[in-house]
Amino acid sequence: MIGGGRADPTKSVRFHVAVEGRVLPVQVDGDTVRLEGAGDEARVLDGGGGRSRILSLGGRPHRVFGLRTGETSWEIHHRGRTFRVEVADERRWRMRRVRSDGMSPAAGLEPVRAPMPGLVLRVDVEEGQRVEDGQGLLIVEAMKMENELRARATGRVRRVLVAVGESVRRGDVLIEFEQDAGHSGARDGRNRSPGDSDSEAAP
Amino acid sequence: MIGGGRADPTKSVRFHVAVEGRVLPVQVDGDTVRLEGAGDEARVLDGGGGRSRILSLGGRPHRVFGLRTGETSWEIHHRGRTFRVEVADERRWRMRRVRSDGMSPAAGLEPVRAPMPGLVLRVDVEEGQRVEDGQGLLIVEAMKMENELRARATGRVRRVLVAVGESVRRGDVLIEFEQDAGHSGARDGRNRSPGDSDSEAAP
Amino acid sequence: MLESVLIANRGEIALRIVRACRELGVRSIAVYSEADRGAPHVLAADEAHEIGPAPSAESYLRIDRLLEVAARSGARAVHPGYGFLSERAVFARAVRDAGLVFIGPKPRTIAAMGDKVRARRLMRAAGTPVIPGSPGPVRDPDEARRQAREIGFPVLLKAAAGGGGKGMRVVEGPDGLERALAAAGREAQAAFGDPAVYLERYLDAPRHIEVQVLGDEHGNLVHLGERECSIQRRHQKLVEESPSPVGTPGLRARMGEAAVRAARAVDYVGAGTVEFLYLDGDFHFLEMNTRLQVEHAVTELVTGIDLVEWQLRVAGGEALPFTQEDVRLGGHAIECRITSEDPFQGFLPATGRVEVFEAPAGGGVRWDGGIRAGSEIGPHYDPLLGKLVAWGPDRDSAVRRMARALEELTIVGVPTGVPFHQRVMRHAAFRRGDLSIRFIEDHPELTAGDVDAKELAVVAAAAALFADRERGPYPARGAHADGRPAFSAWRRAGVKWAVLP
Amino acid sequence: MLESVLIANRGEIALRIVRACRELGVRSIAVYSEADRGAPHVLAADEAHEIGPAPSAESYLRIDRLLEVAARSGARAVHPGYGFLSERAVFARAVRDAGLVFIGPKPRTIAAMGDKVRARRLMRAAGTPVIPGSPGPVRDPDEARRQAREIGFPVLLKAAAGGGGKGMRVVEGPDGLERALAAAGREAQAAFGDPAVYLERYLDAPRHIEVQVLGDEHGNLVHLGERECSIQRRHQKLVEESPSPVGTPGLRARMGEAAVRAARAVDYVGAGTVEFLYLDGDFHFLEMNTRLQVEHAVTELVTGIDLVEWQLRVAGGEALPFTQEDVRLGGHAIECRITSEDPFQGFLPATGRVEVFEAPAGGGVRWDGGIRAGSEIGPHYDPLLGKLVAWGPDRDSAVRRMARALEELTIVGVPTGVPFHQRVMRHAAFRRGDLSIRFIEDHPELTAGDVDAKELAVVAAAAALFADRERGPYPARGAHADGRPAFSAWRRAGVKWAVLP
Repeated sequence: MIGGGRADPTKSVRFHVAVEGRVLPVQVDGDTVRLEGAGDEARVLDGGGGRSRILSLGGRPHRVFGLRTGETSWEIHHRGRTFRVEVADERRWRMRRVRSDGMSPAAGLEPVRAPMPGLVLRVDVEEGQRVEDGQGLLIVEAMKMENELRARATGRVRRVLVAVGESVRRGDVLIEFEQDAGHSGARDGRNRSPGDSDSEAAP
Repeated sequence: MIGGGRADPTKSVRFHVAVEGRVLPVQVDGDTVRLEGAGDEARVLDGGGGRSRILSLGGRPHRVFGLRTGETSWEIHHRGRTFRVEVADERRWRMRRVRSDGMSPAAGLEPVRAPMPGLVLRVDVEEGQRVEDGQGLLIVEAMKMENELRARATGRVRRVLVAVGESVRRGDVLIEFEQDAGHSGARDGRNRSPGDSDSEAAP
Repeated sequence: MLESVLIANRGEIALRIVRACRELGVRSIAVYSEADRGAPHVLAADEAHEIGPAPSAESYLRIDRLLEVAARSGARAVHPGYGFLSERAVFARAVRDAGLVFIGPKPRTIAAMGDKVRARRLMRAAGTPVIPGSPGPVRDPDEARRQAREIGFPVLLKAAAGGGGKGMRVVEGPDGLERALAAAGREAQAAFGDPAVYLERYLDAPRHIEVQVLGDEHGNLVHLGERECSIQRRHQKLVEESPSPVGTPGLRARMGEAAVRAARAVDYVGAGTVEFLYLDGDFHFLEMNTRLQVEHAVTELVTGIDLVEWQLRVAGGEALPFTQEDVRLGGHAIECRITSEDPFQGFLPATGRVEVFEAPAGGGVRWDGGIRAGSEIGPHYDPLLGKLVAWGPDRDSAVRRMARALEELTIVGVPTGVPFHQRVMRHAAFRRGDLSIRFIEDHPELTAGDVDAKELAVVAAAAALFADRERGPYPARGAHADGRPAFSAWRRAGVKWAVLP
Repeated sequence: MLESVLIANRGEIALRIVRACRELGVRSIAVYSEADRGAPHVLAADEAHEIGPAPSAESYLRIDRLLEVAARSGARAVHPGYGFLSERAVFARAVRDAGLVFIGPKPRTIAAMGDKVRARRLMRAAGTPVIPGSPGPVRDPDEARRQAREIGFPVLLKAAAGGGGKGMRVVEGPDGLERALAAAGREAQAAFGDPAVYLERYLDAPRHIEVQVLGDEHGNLVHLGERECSIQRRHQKLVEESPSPVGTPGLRARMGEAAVRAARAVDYVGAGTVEFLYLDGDFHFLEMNTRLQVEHAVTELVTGIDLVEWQLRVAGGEALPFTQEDVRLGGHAIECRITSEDPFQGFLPATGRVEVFEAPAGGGVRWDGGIRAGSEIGPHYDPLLGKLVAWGPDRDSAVRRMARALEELTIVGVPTGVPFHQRVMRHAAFRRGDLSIRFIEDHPELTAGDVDAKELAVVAAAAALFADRERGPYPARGAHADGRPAFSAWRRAGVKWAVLP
């Protein structure tokens, strides 16, 4: 329970925190949180407030918010920004290392997922079709804007899971790929600069 | 559970609500709340939000907040004002009517209670002492102001439960009375107009 | 003064209008879709009526339902806000035909300016410089190619019925033209109910500077200075300010006169905005918005004039009590639009539930929002959550105050543009006032997802702490006190994080 | 500009000062008691240090600890806020002796004005009209009786070291004098560490009008117009405004000159306030507050001058860049002090937890607060939760805007003065500007606990609805998500409601 007691408050617990592509080992010892290596030490100033905590790091107070989004995943909010974070304690961390190969994201081709809830306006590819890097795949409308999702590499379409007129939810898998000549994936228009002078609507 | 399901959502439930010295019978039927006699009917516009509800009364939306303070007692907040309310369903209401005599507050002499948390600075009466209406009984300091509590009627001090230097919490009984010549009670300076030209500090 | 006003809108602007009504003693009548039951604008109004399901086509765009509510509630006037039906002449006409006052210009003014092609012709006739472009809408790819060659690439596709960046596309060369035309047409159809698109020369890195005008029914027409809104992403403004960093009294007078002339050419009544592109001392007419702008608050802060109040007064027949000489700009105001978009993911819009909301406060800060803790941000409407506005005696103090206010603004539950705005306020080019509509492209560091080590340390410490305090299985403990899970199903569906240890 | 400032205060004023520091790029160093861990002023600061347990005598009044933190953090200056140590010359001196800048006037200025008896003598010498009273502190009941007879009843007992209503008593006749003297002395001792009390004639129903002054170290001294703060309860201001409804330019000039003369007599540097009682065109010196006032924001809104910014600048040695002629009042501003006191229970202060907090927003509204959702309001400090300020182009629009903002301000969990202020804003006498320090006594309907039938209906409907939705035993379901009960033990102890059915 948030703010509630821990199983054994006297025992220090070690966590591995994956955030923004890095993994940081962190030790929690009661109201003291230590970042290994960095030499940083945070003190819990105020433990109340449900989803919020106040930490002091080098005398500077920080208000942080945590929303749990899954078994080991959290959204941490700090100074206006939201970070998606994975947190594993020592036990889970070891299990994980045995099962997969360290901390790298699951290998293989990434399917195209809906970046937001919306309506499928058009599907431009068929199953089995070969697609080139940058090729338009389908158009999803959301928040009154059209968003063209494109291939991020060259590959072959394994499955198209949606049809025109269908509503999709954020994260829904829309198209799956298989290797053709080299890795394939999807490029969904994110991280492109806004003024890209082409026909792609921003999401 | 707030916002949660009711035992039988199809059944209308009748409540008796005591607020500001009046008792109003109210019927709750799913998302419709009917005030008997008044002909008023409120509709629940929005049931979410934990402690808040939005009611529509004659087309006008009202946001209300409810904090449960006891088995049958609530604090209801509406447009900046806090109301202390007692709510009983039909069963409790009948039980109550059999046990006591209707809705009037418990009869008898009211003890002096601490109107706020504070420190007892002075006690001016002793057990067994006769006190006159308006007579100063003790002084409690809180939020840096002195507050003199006075007798609200003539009576006799039965018990003094605090001593000088003691911290008291809001609601703590400080002095109990017994009848002497007529009813007795305490007048604690509340509801007095601010400029009362005497030595009594406002709480 | 009008006795009552029906507000045919939602979100922050509906609340803004309700506030003005309340302050003037005008009865406010809100409408809401099923998704907006209990929304802040509903709650603040004197009365509120449900008008249909969440999709705007079935609620906020339903003229018939709006008029039905107006009749039922005895409304005397209708305020359309911005977006939705605000620039639809057919709506203004329907409101008038129902015997109500439409709070905005005459239907024929809206029609004249709403048809961007016709507006360009009118403005040219009125002597206002206009950007070279196609003489009319382009119907097919071939015509588009011909026109584009004549104008010269890059060209800008624009919805003839448009505004606000919808149905707009920049096309670099002939290759992308056909697809862009189709997409722009569909978007224009969806947004404005009219697929017509025309071409304009695409100016390289101009500033967007616009002039607020205000007119009454008695022939008075003044301008209230300029706003610079150059910081845009895909033609959606993100940061606005008044005055413009290049706004000398001379330029203000010239642009102000051009704007008043443009407004007079269409017999303008009420509040409106004439938009210009500014480049190297010259300015060209872009379009006129015949409604209240999102960014009207910066003008209010520097002039002390409440624009919505004057919309209501003018609609009620009052004459403006001030002349052009009485209008004086004092200090500097900046607005940041706060949207539920992730600036580090290409401004990807996000849906979700606002778990924590705290507005900034203190001197010189204004928050105009439409959310509170518990608000669900759905996929049906604009991602604008609210507008943060800061005033200071000069630009630099306004910028510093905005930076302070952005630190205080707390919205937890959906990603927002707050960290982007924080970077803008600290950015040297912005501090210098060195702006253009390519500002975001020219400064990719504003939207780069980098995190400094100190920040990472805080986030990691926080994550470990939360994980330590809440060891049980998910979602049992993360649930709300009212039994609902901490995230809506939609939101949960969006978690597509690589599974780490 | 000063590099860093330690803020020796808490609550809204500490946050106010942190904001100014942030906007000026000054490092802010907060201090806090155990009860204030994680309070808004702590969180907003660049760094924060704990200085002791909750009681102020063991934390915020501990000069030694404050100076220790200043040394440890490398603070260059100390801002005392208001209350606490702000008018203790000994503190100002200690700060200076530690080689730091004290943000306020010179210690001898504080001492001269802090001794109310001496201040009266000084002012009389400077030619400022002063209310008749005892020439010095009264030491015993006999002397008090003698003096009171000479002055004439009713008399006002006042703490010589005082201010802010503490240690103050009105005495109608000889009977109550002795007890009042003892109580006032004790209160004065507790609040200011000095039991000395003096007598003044009690004027019948004057207005409280005060003048803001601002001086620098280079001999510049200006006034920033007046504030009327007549609506008081036991000498605690509740509503303040600028300008005063009786504030003609002529009166403003006369009072302003008197205030500047008074300030000059004590070599004033920084922001200060000269308070007057005004009756029938005449005004008498009441006292000078040698610090920032709670109500400084109304002056900021009508002058556009940020008082805390100028406190910091002047303390850093800057000269005021404006003269008396540059200071102009624009529009009208009103402030309502929002305290955790129940206006329908004699303003009984209440402790508890703020369960819901929503600040009002929109144009012309300013919230300066020190709370957020989850704040615990304990018994150790002032019940001031925050200040709501509204600006309008004229008094009437400011009043209407304040009424609107009061409707939006949502504080659930402790009773507040909000409903009282709502009644004041609607009150005909207030609307007319017909004010005196007896306003609340003269209009008992403002604090009468009556409820209209419509309101009762809503409350009863709400109560039944909540009870219907939450039938289980208490407190199992009413608990917070974090496992704490919905009310602290103290709060629960306060529930002394008669048990109804």
